[in-house]
Amino acid sequence: MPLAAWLILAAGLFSIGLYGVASRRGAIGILLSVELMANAVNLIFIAFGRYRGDHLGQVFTLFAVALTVAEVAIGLALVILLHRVRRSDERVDAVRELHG
Amino acid sequence: MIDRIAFGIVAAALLLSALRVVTSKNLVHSVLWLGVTLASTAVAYLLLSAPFIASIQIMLYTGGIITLMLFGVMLTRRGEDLAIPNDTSEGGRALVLSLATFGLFTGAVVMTPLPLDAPSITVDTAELGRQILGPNLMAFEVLSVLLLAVMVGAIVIARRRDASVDHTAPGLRLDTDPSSEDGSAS
Amino acid sequence: MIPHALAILVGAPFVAALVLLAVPQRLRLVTRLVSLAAALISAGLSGWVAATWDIARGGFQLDERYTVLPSLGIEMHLAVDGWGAALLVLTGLIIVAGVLATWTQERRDQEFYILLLVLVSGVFGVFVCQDLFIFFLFYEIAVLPMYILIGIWGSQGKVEPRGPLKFVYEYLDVGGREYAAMKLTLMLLVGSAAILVAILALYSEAGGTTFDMIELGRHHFDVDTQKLYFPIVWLGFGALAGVFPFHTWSPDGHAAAPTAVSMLHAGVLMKLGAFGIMRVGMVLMPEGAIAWAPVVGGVAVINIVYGAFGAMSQKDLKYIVAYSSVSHMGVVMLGAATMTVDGWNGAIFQMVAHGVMTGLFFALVGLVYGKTHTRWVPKMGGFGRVMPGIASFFTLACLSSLALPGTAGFIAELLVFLGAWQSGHPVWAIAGAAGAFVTAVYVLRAVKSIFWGEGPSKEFEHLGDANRVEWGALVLLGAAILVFGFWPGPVLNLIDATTTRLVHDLLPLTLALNP
Amino acid sequence: MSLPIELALVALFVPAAMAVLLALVPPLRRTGRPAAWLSVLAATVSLGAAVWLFADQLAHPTRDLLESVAWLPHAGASMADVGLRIDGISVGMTLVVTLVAFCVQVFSLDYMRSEPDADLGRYFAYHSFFIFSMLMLVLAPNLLQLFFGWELVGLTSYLLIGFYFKKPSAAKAAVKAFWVTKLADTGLLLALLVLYSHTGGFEWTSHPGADVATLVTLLLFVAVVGKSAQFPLHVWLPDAMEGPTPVSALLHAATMVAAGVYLIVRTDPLFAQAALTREVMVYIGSFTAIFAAVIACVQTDIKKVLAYSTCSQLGYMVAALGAGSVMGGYFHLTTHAFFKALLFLGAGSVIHAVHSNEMSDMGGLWGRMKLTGTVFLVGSISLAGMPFTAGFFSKDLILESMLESGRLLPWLALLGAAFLTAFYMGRVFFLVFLGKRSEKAEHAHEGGWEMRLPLVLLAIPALLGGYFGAHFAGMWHLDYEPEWNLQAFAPSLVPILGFVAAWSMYGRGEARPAPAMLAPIARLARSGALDHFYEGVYRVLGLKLAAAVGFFDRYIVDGLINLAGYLTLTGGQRVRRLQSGNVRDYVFVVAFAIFALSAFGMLR
Repeated sequence: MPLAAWLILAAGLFSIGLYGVASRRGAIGILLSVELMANAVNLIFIAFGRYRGDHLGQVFTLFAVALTVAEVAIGLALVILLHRVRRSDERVDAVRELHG
Repeated sequence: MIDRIAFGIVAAALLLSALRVVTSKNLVHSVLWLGVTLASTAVAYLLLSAPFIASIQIMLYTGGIITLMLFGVMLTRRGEDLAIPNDTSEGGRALVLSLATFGLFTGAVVMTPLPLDAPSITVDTAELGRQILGPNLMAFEVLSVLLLAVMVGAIVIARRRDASVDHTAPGLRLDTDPSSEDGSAS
Repeated sequence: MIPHALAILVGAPFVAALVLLAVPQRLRLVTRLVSLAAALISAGLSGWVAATWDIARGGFQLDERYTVLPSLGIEMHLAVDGWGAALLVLTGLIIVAGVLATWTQERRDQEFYILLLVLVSGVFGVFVCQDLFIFFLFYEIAVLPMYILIGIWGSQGKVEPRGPLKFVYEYLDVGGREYAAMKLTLMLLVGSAAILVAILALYSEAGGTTFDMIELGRHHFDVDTQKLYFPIVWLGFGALAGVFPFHTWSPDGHAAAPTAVSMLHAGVLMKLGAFGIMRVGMVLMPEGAIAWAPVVGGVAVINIVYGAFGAMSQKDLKYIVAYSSVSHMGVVMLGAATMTVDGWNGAIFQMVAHGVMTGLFFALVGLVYGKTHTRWVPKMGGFGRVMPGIASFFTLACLSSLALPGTAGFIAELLVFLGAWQSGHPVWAIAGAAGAFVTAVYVLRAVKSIFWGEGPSKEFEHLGDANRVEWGALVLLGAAILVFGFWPGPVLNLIDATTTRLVHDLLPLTLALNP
Repeated sequence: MSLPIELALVALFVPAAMAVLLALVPPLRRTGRPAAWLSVLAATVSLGAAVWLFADQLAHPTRDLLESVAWLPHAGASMADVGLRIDGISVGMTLVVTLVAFCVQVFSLDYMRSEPDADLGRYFAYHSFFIFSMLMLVLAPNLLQLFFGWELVGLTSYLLIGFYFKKPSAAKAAVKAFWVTKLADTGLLLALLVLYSHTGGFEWTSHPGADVATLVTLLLFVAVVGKSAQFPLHVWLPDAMEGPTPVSALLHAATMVAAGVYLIVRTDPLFAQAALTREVMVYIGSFTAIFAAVIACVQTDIKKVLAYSTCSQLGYMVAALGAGSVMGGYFHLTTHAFFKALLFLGAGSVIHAVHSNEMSDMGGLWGRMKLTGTVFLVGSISLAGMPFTAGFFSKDLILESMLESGRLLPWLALLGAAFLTAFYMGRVFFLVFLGKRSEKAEHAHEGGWEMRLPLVLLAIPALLGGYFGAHFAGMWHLDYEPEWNLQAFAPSLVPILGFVAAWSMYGRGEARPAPAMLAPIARLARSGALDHFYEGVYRVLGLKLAAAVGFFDRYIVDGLINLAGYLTLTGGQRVRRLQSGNVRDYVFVVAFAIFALSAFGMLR
């Protein structure tokens, strides 16, 4: 089983996630897509680690998973806040306060 | 041969479910498809001889995150029905970007000489534990502090405030009456 | 011997500014007295430095060193040469006169004095600091407060939008004080950026071990390097010295600035630019300077004549004086470009002479404006009857401006033109003399239409002369003009001692380049 | 320090100290008459010192003292000294200056009586300052100090012409005088530059070579043309009559305008090396002499007649110096100082009496003002060069030297000018003192003793000064021996003819129109063609050019700078639109940038 196969699989997953991030309008939708991308990265870690023959990739992944969880927590908190102040419309492209 | 077949199945499951995540019109469906994706990833980890990570993946992601996500979805909806809209826009632009990135990565992978076969290793979870608590202890501890900070931060951000306190979050305009949303957030 | 004299000299205004932060707003007299005390301490020390500076010994004297950043070779090295001593005296005179002339300033006076004192600290610093890095730092300290000073205390004008770029003028509100402040600051900062580049280049060219100007002066920079960086230094400092065509901040800026700020800015700050060109440009990069001298001198001549005609075209009193500064700074630059003893003596002396003269001018213009609330010359007339003292001093300043013997301006212009003729550019001298004549035309016309003739009109009939404190400023500067004019020796000896040595070092280079 | 130096210092600095005192102590200045008396006292001291100095010099005619101190540093040494040069020439001029100044100050005591106190104090402060600056010029040991005094007397001239600064015409005349002389002084400044560059000093005794000497002297002569009101820069002098009449007598007749001539006398060693310059001087001088004399014939303002007469006489001196007769130029300078000051003071006495400058307002004053009439007549005949008066000797010398130098045309011009001089002076005398009294002249009377004393004092040298020419010549190291033969008297017929002509036309004191042949000149003089020309130059070269520069600076040079600012600001406005505020756009841009950079890195 060549490493390239795993990497291309991860690349596909990442690209799909990227598509989601760029096309979704709702905050939760974007969050889901980000999860896909993080997942692709984790997969790459594991794959590389496997082909190196040690545990370092898994260690990294473990940390990355923990970080992703943290990110999701913060992201969801933001979504809830956004939802509260914008009254149930948490689509991010409606938020234009940073408009120049 | 058998692992190639296994890889094909996992890969197909992963990609299809991921596609559904980003294309599904219903948010709840998206979340559920994400669950499928994450579970498939766990299978992929197993194929890569990482059973511990696979179990973590199942527990944290497919258990934790999906639950969290659904919580989030439900919290922000009144819950009259489960068909929560999850629309997309500017898909063309996103598609181009996505395909370009995919092309880039694939190109990079193809152009790089990579090992064709994995070395045979023994699965040793205890070694993983030693790695984490040995050479990488520092990172582990920093991570724990980070998690604590995240926990506090998430609570602070999502906390419901008193009506007397200004509800305006920095940078966000408050165009509703804060008292009217009390019921919805509890 | 006063220990740490130079540090006290530079630091006194800054400390006074800090003290003022603690003085309650309503104690207006205390605010003024603290400012005046700081000004007097610095001015007194300046006088002491000039008096004790040993002409026979020459070189740099009163060395003081304070460690700042040894790893980069940055050290606060204070020392004073003849040029510095002469310019310290000028700065001392101007700041004392400036504080006196704004004695009646009412609006947010405390902040005003704080900024003024900080600015003066920077000016003193530039003249005594021999470390290029700290030199630049002081330079910036001197330049930046100007933005706030003009933006808050400035006076408003209006320029009629005309010409092909009319829409630009309407868009920018040209003539307003915010416009003036912004323009001045931006143009000077662009200049500063160029200077910084050149300073860092010199630093690294010399091995990157020291910023000390005296040490750098011993390093012989590669001729091509000099030719590359000299024009950068020239234009960078030139922006502040009002070198054509980067002079246009001066009329707007000086017209908008409040009295003491105009006095300091035209009187001393513009000199920092010329001083920088000579000190950093010509002394450190003599071959580059010699190579570029024809350009520098030619532009200086343009400055002289163009500034004079510019002044002639104006009807706004402050603009007249501001353009005359542009013209007179041309004389300084012309002197510098000659690279001769007389030319450099004249250039530094012109800095002093013009500083005192323009300080007096702006003080007077401020007084007239304070009484009449107009700067529009055609509205004035016959003021000699109601303000004879102001009229006399204005005439005196005008005479110095047109280089009448007996005033400081004459000595300076004579030396500069002598230098120009000796350096083999008689055309410069002739054009310069023609510029002096045009100056005579416009200043006498101004005197005539403001102070002479029938009038004053009903509106201005009740106006009075200067009050006692203001008299102090006027007499101080007026006396300086006459003393420097009749008896230039003491000041000129200081300048000459330094110039002679520098030009002596320069001579072989000049001969090598122009056999 | 020797006695002559001390005397010169006293003559120089006592008036200077008085000027400073009056300038610095306004309460004293505003007292008026006490201040005036103090100033007169200073002038008296100065005059006393000058007389003593002169007597001392007569006793040691060959003495030539130089005392100086370092003034302007250059490379550790002094490039120019300031000091006193005491020789026959400077001592003689010192006496002339202090004597006339003293007379004029005393005269002013009465003449300016009606001025407000503060203005009176100012007037006398200027006068004291004038003595100082003029003596600075006269006693200067080098050209730089001479230039110093030269400009200071120009300044006093400006201040005194503009003494009645509230009067627009006076203000205008003062400014005009300053502009014109300042323009010419640029020549002197350039001469200093050339001289210094070639000789390393400002000495007029140096020998820089014929070409340089010609250049230097030509430049010097430009300054002389301005200061001594030679054609074509004489236009300021008639206007300068706006000043008080005693000022005209002192500055614009006797001393300051003669400074130009004095400059040439002083720097004769340089001029002697420059034949070309002398040639120019001959023609400019003789042309001015006749030209100004013609205009003087058609003036109706008594002071204007005298002003043009001054131009004309200065032309004589310049022409004489051009012909190489230093004695002629300098001698005429001294005698002219006396009789012209006398004439102006006489005119002042008349003006004081009738309160008008116009000769039509005068007439028949002989009966009322016998003293003034007498001294005016003395001045007139001396100016005209009638035999045995002071003017006769000096003018005769000039004519003779011009003839000797073989320049016939200038000689004829000077002779014609001599005729016209007698004619216009006769005209003035007859119109003012003879004929029918006008209404204004009815109540005329002599002034106080302060006015009469100077008139008498000046009449003596005006009448008799010529007899001492030989003495002075010795002092000045010049040759002069009056020739008492027929040939010498031949030219003296000319002024007599002039008086006769004037008598025939104006003998009855009637203000008849100018002779027909002079009519076009009169028209020309009144039209002020030269003034119009200068004004045109000023408008085009000055105001128009200035306006063009002003426009160019404001809207082109500054326009470009403003345009840069404008483009930055509007550019910012445009670029701002890129900041949509939509997070997804940012994500897209960031992702795309990462993609682009990676692709670039890979493909490179």
